[in-house]
Amino acid sequence: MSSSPQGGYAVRNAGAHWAITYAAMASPCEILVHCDNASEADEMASLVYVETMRIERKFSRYRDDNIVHAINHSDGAAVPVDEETSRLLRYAGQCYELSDGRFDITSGILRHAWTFDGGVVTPDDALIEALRARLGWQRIEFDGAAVRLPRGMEIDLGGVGKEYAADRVAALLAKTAAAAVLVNFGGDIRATGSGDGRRGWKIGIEEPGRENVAVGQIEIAEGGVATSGDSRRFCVVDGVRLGHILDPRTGRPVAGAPRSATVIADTCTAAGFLATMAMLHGPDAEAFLDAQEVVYHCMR
Amino acid sequence: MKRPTMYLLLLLVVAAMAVLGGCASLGVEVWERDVLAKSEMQLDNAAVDRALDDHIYFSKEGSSGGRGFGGGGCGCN
Amino acid sequence: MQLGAHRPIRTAVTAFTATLLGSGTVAASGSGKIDSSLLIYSESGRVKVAEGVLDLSRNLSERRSVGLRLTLDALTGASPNGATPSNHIQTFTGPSGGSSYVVNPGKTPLDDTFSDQRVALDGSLRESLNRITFLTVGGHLSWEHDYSSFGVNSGITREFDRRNTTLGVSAAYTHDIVRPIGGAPDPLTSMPPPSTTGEGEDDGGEAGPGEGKDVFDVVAGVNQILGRNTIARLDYSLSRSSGYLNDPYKILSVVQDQNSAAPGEPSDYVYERRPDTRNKQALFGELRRYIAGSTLDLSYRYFWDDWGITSHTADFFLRLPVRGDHALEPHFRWYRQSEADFYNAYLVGGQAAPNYASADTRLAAFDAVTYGLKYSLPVDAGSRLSVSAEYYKQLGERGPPDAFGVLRQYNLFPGLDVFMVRIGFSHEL
Amino acid sequence: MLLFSVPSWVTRGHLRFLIFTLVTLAAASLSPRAATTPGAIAVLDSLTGDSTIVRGNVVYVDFWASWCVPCRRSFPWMMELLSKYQDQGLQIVTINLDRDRAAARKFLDDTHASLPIVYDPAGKLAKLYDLQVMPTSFVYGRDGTLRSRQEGFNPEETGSLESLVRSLLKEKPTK
Repeated sequence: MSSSPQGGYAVRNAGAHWAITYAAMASPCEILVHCDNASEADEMASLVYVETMRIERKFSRYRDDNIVHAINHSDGAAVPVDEETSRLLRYAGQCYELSDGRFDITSGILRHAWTFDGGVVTPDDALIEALRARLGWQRIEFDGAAVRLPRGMEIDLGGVGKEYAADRVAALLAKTAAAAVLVNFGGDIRATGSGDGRRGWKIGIEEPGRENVAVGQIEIAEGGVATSGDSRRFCVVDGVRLGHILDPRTGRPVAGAPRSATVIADTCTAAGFLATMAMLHGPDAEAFLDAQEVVYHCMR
Repeated sequence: MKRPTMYLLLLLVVAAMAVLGGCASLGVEVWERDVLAKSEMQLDNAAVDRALDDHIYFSKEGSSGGRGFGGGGCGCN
Repeated sequence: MQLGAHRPIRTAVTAFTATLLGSGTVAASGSGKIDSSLLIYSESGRVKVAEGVLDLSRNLSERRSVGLRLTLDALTGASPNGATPSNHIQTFTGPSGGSSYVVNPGKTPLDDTFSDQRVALDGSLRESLNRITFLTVGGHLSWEHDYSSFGVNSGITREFDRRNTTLGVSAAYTHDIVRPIGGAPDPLTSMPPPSTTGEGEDDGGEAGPGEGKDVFDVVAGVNQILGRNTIARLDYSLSRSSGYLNDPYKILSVVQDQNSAAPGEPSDYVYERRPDTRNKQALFGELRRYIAGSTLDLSYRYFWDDWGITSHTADFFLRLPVRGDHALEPHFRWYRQSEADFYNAYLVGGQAAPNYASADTRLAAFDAVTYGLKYSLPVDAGSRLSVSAEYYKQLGERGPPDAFGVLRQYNLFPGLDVFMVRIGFSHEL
Repeated sequence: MLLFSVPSWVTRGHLRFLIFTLVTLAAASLSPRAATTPGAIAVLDSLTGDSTIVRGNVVYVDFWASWCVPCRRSFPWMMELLSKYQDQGLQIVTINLDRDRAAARKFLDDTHASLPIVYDPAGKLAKLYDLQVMPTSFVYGRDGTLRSRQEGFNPEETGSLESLVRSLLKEKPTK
């Protein structure tokens, strides 16, 4: 997660709506709003830009001045957390339980054992085992007010942060403006406010590897869309192509997963979790999503 | 002053006893508090306004006070 | 409910994300409230007050909440000093003794040397002992340059009969210290004439050690739900004050008698004297009813004390919903009080001096009315803004029936016309 | 009140009044709780029209209304509870007591709730269950007997309620 150092946002009129664009959380961010004039759009732009940057600063793993850094460098000591961080950690714990340990915000350290640049790799089993001994949400002590990580462990909220930011920004705009809003943070999407009989937003789905070529289209009025999977990030082990989704229970990439899974749910955060869960189910991704009775799109 | 005071006290006590004695027709069930749960039906909903009023009238009139505590509400928790 | 090999987790995910995002009103569980208000108070030709209130309440846990209220006000302008109008120019000594002010013929004597700032802090802690019993303890502090006050209070309420009835008692103790400018004057002695004041302090100008006043209050009351749309309450309160109860800045004119050369013209001014105890009691009844979207509130207070004052206060509020969540609230208040036993618009020279005497119009008989209109609207989720305007007017007797001479020419009740504007903002945390 | 010594000016009448109030407050705290209603589950059974929901399962019955703030806070927790234990045989039935059905729907939209609902706008079930507080919930064991009556919703007490549900789920289903 990093933003352009100079920062800033752009606002332009895009026909029926206004488009606010900026770069944040390593993604292009675009927000479409229905409003009357440029000054109103600009007001909203500064609001959402500030909120996005706030969330990025607060939860980025790449900074040394935030709560995530404090927790990861606490050296075994308990770190008191604010209410928002507490809610995120609680949510992360619930996801861990719900996924039977597949979704784990402590699994980020496995990146030391894998490189997903499309090359052929030979897994370092000893390193994987050593890293696996240093992860596991169940080993974290968290009582809602403070969190204590055993030495050597790390948390990474990157798997939740972008979707959370999209939902937060959409909620912020829904509070200030009644008009319809579409928030798109690099493919993590949240739409609000057009549930009043107005037509929904049309969202194109890109084919992995071919940006700007839509292979499908979905329409949502209210809800979230998120995609898990990145066609450019994979490795080849014993001639098998493995995507970058790591299963913390094995320390290895999930075999047989789709190249990407796109899920529509009530919120972007829920969609993101279900999409990631689908990927973690490997060959059963579609069966898992069928059981959730959600609209989805998996690419293989 | 002493006599009327005693009668008024007695009146209040009798009123309180009548209420406590279970005048079953008074009052509503806890699930019938939809209206009473509204903020404008809370007797202390304009506490700051009343405090300002009290301060004004206290400094301009010979009598003051008399208003007690809030109550009623939604019957929740 | 099992479908195939995969457990449906969507319900749970929806619930978890709803909690995470605080969506809906799940997070709006009432963790606290901010209430703020600004009052501009303006008497025509006299006192002007600006008063701000900031009130914070916060739930610390399921059972405990705290409240903190800060009040700031600033007062400037003139106030009647209690003396009667005259056909001649009157000169009075200012409270500090080092200054004087002049009142033109025929005018109600006003002391325009007033200017004061007040800071008050109130704190309270409310704890539920169980679901239906609540204990409150609180404290109060306030400072002015010539007056300070501190107090403690505690109360308990308990609900009965399926929570239809709430009974409560509370008690408060307040200790006030008055440090009049120039010291507390000796009651019923003459105001020092302005001519004797030199550069230094005169004998009354020394700041005294401060006079104390203790107030003990008890309130007992019952709240009763009368129906699905109606709630009522009845409170009885008892208040006992003792100590320095005089207003050190109020005087009485001692006028020349009917047979003198200038009947009714002042020959002297003396400081007022009130009893050093006061027992006040009040019965307060209130009825609030919800009628098809509107809320009607009627209340009545009967007040009596051992100074001989009885009063009736009737308040009427009607909250009318306007489109959206806006509301319009007309207000009407009517007030009538009788005079204190020792109220005298003036004293007559040569007659036996009474034990107690005050010409403070707050102790006179008068009627008062208030008309008000308030408009409130939501400005954001959980926030409301309100603006109100009120007009308050006091109407009293011109003078006692036995007024004579020059006193008959003038209205001895100074009257009061006040215009108030209030802006309020409240926000649910 | 007892923090203060009684000053001499307090007349006997005042004292009598205060003592009366305090004694009444104390006496009321000693009165016994109303007994819970037997057989109510059968009524619920017939109302939901689906006896399979109730029989052999642990049933959590929750009375709520849209205007009740603690009820709002209880919904996410109930949904979490259901998602954790429904495959072990937990059923949750919520009974809505709103007069205004639209207000209830808005509440459900706001909380994203998807729990079974019985509408009881006239409060017949609430009367039968002798509700004293909103919300109130009842937990029935697999044998259909009432095991717990929970008055109000307090997030601090959800842990013990969850362990109760867990222990009831471990009981043997009876036919």
